[in-house]
Amino acid sequence: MKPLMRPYGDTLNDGKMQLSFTLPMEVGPKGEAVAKALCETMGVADATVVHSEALSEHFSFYILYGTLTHAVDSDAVEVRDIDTESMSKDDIEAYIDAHFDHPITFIGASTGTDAHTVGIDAIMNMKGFAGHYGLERYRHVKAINLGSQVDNETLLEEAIKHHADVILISQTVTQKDVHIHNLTAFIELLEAENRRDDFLLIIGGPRITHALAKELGYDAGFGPKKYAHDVASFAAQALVNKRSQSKR
Amino acid sequence: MKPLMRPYGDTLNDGKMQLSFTLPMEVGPKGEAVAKALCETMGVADATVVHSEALSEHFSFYILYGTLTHAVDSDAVEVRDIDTESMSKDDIEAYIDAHFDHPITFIGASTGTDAHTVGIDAIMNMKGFAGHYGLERYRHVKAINLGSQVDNETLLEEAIKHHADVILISQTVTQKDVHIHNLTAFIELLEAENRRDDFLLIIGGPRITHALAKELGYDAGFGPKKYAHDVASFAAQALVNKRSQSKR
Amino acid sequence: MKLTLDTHTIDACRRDARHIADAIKTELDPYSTVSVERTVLRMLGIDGVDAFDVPYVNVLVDHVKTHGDLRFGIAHHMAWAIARTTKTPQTIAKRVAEGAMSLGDYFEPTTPDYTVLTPFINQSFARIRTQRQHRETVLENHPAPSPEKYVIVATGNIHEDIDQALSAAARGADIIAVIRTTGQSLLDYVPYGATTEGFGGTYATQENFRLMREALDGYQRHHGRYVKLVNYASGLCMPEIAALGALERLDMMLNDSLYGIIFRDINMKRTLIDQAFSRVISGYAGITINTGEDNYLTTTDAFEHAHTVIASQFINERFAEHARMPATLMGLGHAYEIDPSVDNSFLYEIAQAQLSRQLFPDAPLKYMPPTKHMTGDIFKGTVQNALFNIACVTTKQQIHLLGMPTEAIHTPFMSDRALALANADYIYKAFKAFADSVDIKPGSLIEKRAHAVLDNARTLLDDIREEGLFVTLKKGTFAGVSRGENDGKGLGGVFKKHPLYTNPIMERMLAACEEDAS
Amino acid sequence: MKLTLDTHTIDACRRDARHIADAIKTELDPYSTVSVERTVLRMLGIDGVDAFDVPYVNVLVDHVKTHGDLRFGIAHHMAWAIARTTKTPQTIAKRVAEGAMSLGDYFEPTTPDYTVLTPFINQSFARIRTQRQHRETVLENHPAPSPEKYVIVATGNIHEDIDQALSAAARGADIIAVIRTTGQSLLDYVPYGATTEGFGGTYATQENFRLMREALDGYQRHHGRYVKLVNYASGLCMPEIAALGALERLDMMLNDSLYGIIFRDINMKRTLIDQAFSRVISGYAGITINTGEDNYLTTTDAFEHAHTVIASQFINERFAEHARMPATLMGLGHAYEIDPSVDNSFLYEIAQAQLSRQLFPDAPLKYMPPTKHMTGDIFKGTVQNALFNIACVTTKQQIHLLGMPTEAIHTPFMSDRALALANADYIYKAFKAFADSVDIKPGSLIEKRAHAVLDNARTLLDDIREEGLFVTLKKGTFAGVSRGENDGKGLGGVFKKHPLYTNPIMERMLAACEEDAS
Ligand code: B12
Ligand code: B12
Ligand SMILES: Cc1ncc(COP(=O)(O)O)c(C=O)c1O
Ligand SMILES: Cc1ncc(COP(=O)(O)O)c(C=O)c1O
Repeated sequence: MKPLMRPYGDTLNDGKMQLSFTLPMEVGPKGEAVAKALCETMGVADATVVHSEALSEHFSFYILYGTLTHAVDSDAVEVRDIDTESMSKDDIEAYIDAHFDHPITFIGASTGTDAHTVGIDAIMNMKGFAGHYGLERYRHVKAINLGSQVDNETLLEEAIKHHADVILISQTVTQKDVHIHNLTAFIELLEAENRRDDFLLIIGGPRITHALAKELGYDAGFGPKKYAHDVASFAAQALVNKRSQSKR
Repeated sequence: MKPLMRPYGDTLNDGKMQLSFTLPMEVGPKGEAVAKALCETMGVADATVVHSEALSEHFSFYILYGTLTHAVDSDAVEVRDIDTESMSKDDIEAYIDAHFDHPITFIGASTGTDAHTVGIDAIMNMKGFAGHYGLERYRHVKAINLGSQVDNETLLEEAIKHHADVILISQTVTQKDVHIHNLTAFIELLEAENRRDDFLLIIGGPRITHALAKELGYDAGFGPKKYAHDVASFAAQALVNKRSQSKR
Repeated sequence: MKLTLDTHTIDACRRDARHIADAIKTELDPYSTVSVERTVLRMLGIDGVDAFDVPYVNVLVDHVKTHGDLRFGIAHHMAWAIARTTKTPQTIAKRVAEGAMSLGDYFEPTTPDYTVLTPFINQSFARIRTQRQHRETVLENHPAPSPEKYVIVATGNIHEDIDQALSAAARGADIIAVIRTTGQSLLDYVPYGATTEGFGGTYATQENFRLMREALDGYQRHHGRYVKLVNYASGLCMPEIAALGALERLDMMLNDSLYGIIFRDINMKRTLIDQAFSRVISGYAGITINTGEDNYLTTTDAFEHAHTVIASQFINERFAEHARMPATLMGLGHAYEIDPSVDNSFLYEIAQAQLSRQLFPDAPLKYMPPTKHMTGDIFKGTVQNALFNIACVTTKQQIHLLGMPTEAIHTPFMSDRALALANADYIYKAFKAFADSVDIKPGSLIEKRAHAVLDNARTLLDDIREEGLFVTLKKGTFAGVSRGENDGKGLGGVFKKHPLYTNPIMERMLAACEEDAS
Repeated sequence: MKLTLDTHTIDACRRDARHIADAIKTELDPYSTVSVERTVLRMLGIDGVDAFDVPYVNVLVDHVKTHGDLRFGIAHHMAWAIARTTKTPQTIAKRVAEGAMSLGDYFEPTTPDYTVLTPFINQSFARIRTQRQHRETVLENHPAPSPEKYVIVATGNIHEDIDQALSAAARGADIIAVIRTTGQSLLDYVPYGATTEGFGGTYATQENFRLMREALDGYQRHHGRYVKLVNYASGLCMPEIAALGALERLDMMLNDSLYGIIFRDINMKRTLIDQAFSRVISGYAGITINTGEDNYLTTTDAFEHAHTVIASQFINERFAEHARMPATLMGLGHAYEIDPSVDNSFLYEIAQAQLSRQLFPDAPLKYMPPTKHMTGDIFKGTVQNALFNIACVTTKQQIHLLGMPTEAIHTPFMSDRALALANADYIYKAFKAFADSVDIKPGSLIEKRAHAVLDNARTLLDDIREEGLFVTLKKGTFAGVSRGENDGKGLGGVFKKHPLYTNPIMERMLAACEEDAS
């Protein structure tokens, strides 16, 4: 039997789900009808408008419950996640000790016009975040945090100057996909300078996923609830793999 | 230009919407991937899981935001709403005075095993609801409220006994579509007894819409925020129409 | 946090309530009901249904109506039959059902030797005692917190209910109530076996009780924490269900005749008699009862009718005392139901909740969430529930029925319950020492409101004492619903007892409670 | 509701703060900045951009750097040029931009006849006064409520912003803030015209100010209610934007050098000098400033760093006093940012909010919602915001920044704002008289916490007084961020004034403020 997955309310496979959205039209029976019609286009049957309200004369808000008629075969769904195992700080230090004869250098920044530093600091600074020490506190690791509002050119220059092994980029503001533009521009810059293979490239932020990172041409991406040890585990192992591949 | 409607977040036609549902599987990257895959089946692009949590070992909950790629032509969306105009109590009384030589008799009940009376009371009792007097207080109206837990057979008997013009049915419990079964059974009963055309049939309740009423073979349906005057307006006018049609 | 309350007024309320409830007791003590008799049979160990799915206990009582004399009580008939046939009650039931035997053949209009029942009664009592002890032992190791988070499951299918309950337990629920299907309260029998077909709730059957208890005990074995189970000793089978709950270790029972009278149109005499026995059983089994005053406020205006809740709580307290229940088992009900569009709604709610708290200091009050003014706006509903949760911890309520964001939409989905539990947990944490950090100002709106509600409750109780509870119910004082003494369902099941009538179960339980108390 | 606070400690804090801010003033008074000079030009009526979209005010100041002597001040140069050419400032600007004229040609190192500037200054001042009067008249007829509901718009497109703002107004918002695009604060010029391309906010331009003000005035004309408009007098163009806001009748300005220093890495001397002028302008225009202490708590732990907020508020108060601002224009910032997983978080928040309230009784405090601990769980977020709203009304804050359920997800959608407004309205209603109905118990956790925070603030202010604010900023005391005196952006724009330097705008405004005050 295929593990077909559908939403669940209180009876297996009942397909129940909740939706909410705004429509650029006056509130009223017409708006409700349009809201339900949109649900139909989505395969949401028997949609009920449980709440509607005017946001202004020209906009209205709807909350609906309905029954999703679609299902997905969960076996067929690909999970694009970091495949290296996450180690503890001690184990990572031991691993680096065993596999490297020099400390690993991480250089990091919150780039573009993004002034959010808490995310990159969480990964890099001594103190770390939520009880997980940051890279600065790791033995055999050199962590250089350039702070925020760093442009792509400066980041690359500094990375070259410090012989960085790993570049860490944080992006928090995502409105109008500004992070995508910014991250794409950095890859293009590296390629233009023929530097793509000199570094392990890791990105992170609240809306970053590993899948997105791979799509954009980065080596890994980390989102919320990921900490320094996750990043360091990946980086150390990926550097070893990279070395062994380039040797072949 | 066609008035194509799409959800709206902060830029016209951006298609932004919010969804939430439970999946019958463990929380984790796989669950998130399935949640996003379900969004794809719905035409919701770039779905982001903004929150996920375990509800138990075998169930997990997801909140997502995404971009609906579908749109609907709002001109093509049919609104099935009561088409008679809603009058005030005074106007209704005058209207009945002018068009009828006997008071209109309404008989109402909350039927089946449904014990909710507040809805039917809101329409029928003196006091009414939310500042709108109920039918009992209308001149030229006779209002008989049978209360709740009334079975279909009893309701029909009483309606015949009192020469009711209008039958009012309230249905509040809707789990597993119990209201649909119950309302369908009443229509079947009327047809079996050849009584369908003897009454105007009106239903109401929190999940009742006019569209649903028509589908089930009733003359009208009233949901939340509808009061006695809405019902009486419809009934009086519909009775006049019915009479003039049967005369022809 | 404390209100200054007039103790004279409080005493007067208690005096009135005593008078009101005692008058009902005196009036109804000469009567019994078919459901009381069926309960006696269940406590004699009779279980199962006949070929038409009619429970044996119904078969027997109906049988006695025609072939015996029910006025003497079912125990009387059974004692004679057992004495004469030396068969077990269960065998007798089966044989009667098969038409192979008639109790009329053994009936005598003289006092039988009731000791023939003792071994069977002992067995049931032992089981109930064991269940009670098990509960007490487990709770001693893992004491119940305060407040206790109470959520409902209501899928209509006991197996889905179990999934939902286990998820709720995993998310921290302390109490699970299995809501009953819409039609059940008017059934004059208890359905049998595991069921999967309810609307707005799941049938209350002994097997469903057992299955859910087993699932929750499984949770307890894994996680140490005891999760309480609730059902409804209400409707036409009130005492039978109390008995089944006692046998299957339910921990709480919704149990309030006034609810049945008002909201299910059950005859008042019938259900008051049934209630008296059901409370004795629950008291004996250490089961907390929950009363239904909250429902008055879901039906009428909560601000105007606040005092009817207090008056009814006093009456319910006295009814529970008749059953020798300790205050610690009296989960008197009230609710957070004032229209959110009213200015200062939160202050009035605090006044009411704190008033109930102080009037019944030892009772584990059952505090119901906003329901009536919940709408499809699940975000506003989330805030309504948060305020309710704050009122709950600020006034130190015990049984905390969690509000669902989707209250106005559907019986709870699994996720609704999780959101409700998270809401409550967050409030408990954020407001931990709040009740001990603020005082109600003398002369403030909160205090004034509490005084007004108490005064009105007293006036109402004076009136009820004057006119009698039956007249009050006719006047529609509670929930705006009027019910006549001889109206409603189930009156046919009430009968006058013969002078020789005995209910040995009730007697033994009351004796045991007296003993426990002394 | 009131806390008992030690007045000696409070006095000591004020003494320290005065010392700290006065020392900065003494140190920086000999300096001016390019942005201050550009602001002077704007107040002379210069507007517009050159062929490369460079604002004329930038062109002129850059021009003077090479062709004149900026140490004398731009007014000095303009006075000479006007006196000699009898052209208007705007014409001069245009001609310089076209390369058709050089201010160097008219420059003299002696005091010019500044009265040639008076007609132009008069025009700007009159416009600002008219704007101020208009605001005051409208608000007299429809006084602002308390608290005032403040929401942000941040689509990046001024036209979409207007749609969003009008919806917010329709749903009851009292104040609309247009958030700025991520890059703007580091631009050393003010962009020009209506803009549609920002990220996480919309460019602050004079035209955007005008468009939004016009839309909100339209709302006011239809509905009577005045909706206040907010932008950011911060970043490298701080005083220029203050001037534009004064001309276009903004009602509030985020304005806090400490924010720029810490969170935008702007050089501290640069922005403190800019701030001094910008506050004078805002004070003159009757514009309320909002300070940014709340941001310390979004970046570090709100429980541990609570006292840094209080200390900074005292310092900011003194900086505002330098500008002759009345307390009624000092929207000192603070926030509800304690981790919701902490026990008694609500009590600590109440302690902090009430402390700020009592320390600055006449200031319209700006109270920021939970942001840091908001997650994608929009239902939990709704509860977090409800608690914040309760804290706001319970401690009687004035400027109530509403929390968005989607704070952790995106800049607000139109519906998010509506939900936030409904949440606040409901709480205002439900808790209307709450603050007046309860008292904080002496010795309670709330009181103890307030005392501890105040004591710590005092110790910190003692230390800052000892070491100087620049050293404190280097130590990373605020928000855990360390900044050096000569680091950060914009230091190049700071210059030492010549003894003959004059800023006639600043002088006249200060004089007018003195007069108003007396
Ligand atoms: C704190 C905060 C600020 C502070 C930042 C202080 C500082 N020094 O960083 C201040 C107040 C300065 C600020 C300003 C602004 N903010 Co802000 N801010 C936030 C807030 C409240 C919390 C962010 C945070 O610190 N999270 C905690 C960290 C630890 O989480 P994190 O970043 O996700 O990091 C974790 C992972 O993602 C990962 N990670 C992150 N980076 C990296 C990098 C690598 C290499 C790796 C491996 C991992 C990794 O590891 C971390 C630990 O698990 C959020 C709202 C929210 N609750 O999320 C808004 C928010 C991020 N801000 C927002 C905006 C718009 C702004 C402004 C642009 C507003 C304005 N126009 O003025 C300005 C920024 C201007 C600019 N130039 O950037 C928006 C962004 C909207 C969007 N999606 O585009 C948010 C979501 C608020 C909102 N709803 O509008 N902000
Ligand atoms: C009050 C209430 C009760 C009271 C009812 C008291 C009474 N005398 O009616 C009590 C406490 C008794 C009760 C019991 C139960 N309830 Co109830 N109850 C509610 C509650 C809180 C409010 C309903 C209400 O009164 N609304 C106010 C009225 C005025 O609104 P309305 O019915 O929509 O009526 C308006 C319109 O719909 C229309 N209208 C209604 N009827 C008609 C008829 C006609 C002809 C016309 C023209 C118009 C019309 O006009 C009215 C005015 O605008 C709702 C939750 C909620 N907030 O909605 C749950 C709710 C309806 N109850 C529910 C349930 C499940 C039950 C029980 C079955 C639970 C149980 N198993 O014990 C029992 C009922 C048992 C039974 N046999 O029916 C569910 C139903 C779920 C579902 N969708 O299937 C709800 C939604 C709660 C929940 N989320 O679980 N309930
Ligand atoms: C006290 C009380 N009893 C009983 C019920 C409902 O149970 P039933 O109708 O199944 O008897 C309720 C419902 O809320 C109740 O509050
Ligand atoms: C006091 C203060 N100033 C300024 C800003 C941001 O403005 P900008 O970065 O556009 O200067 C903020 C943001 O929250 C603030 O709190």
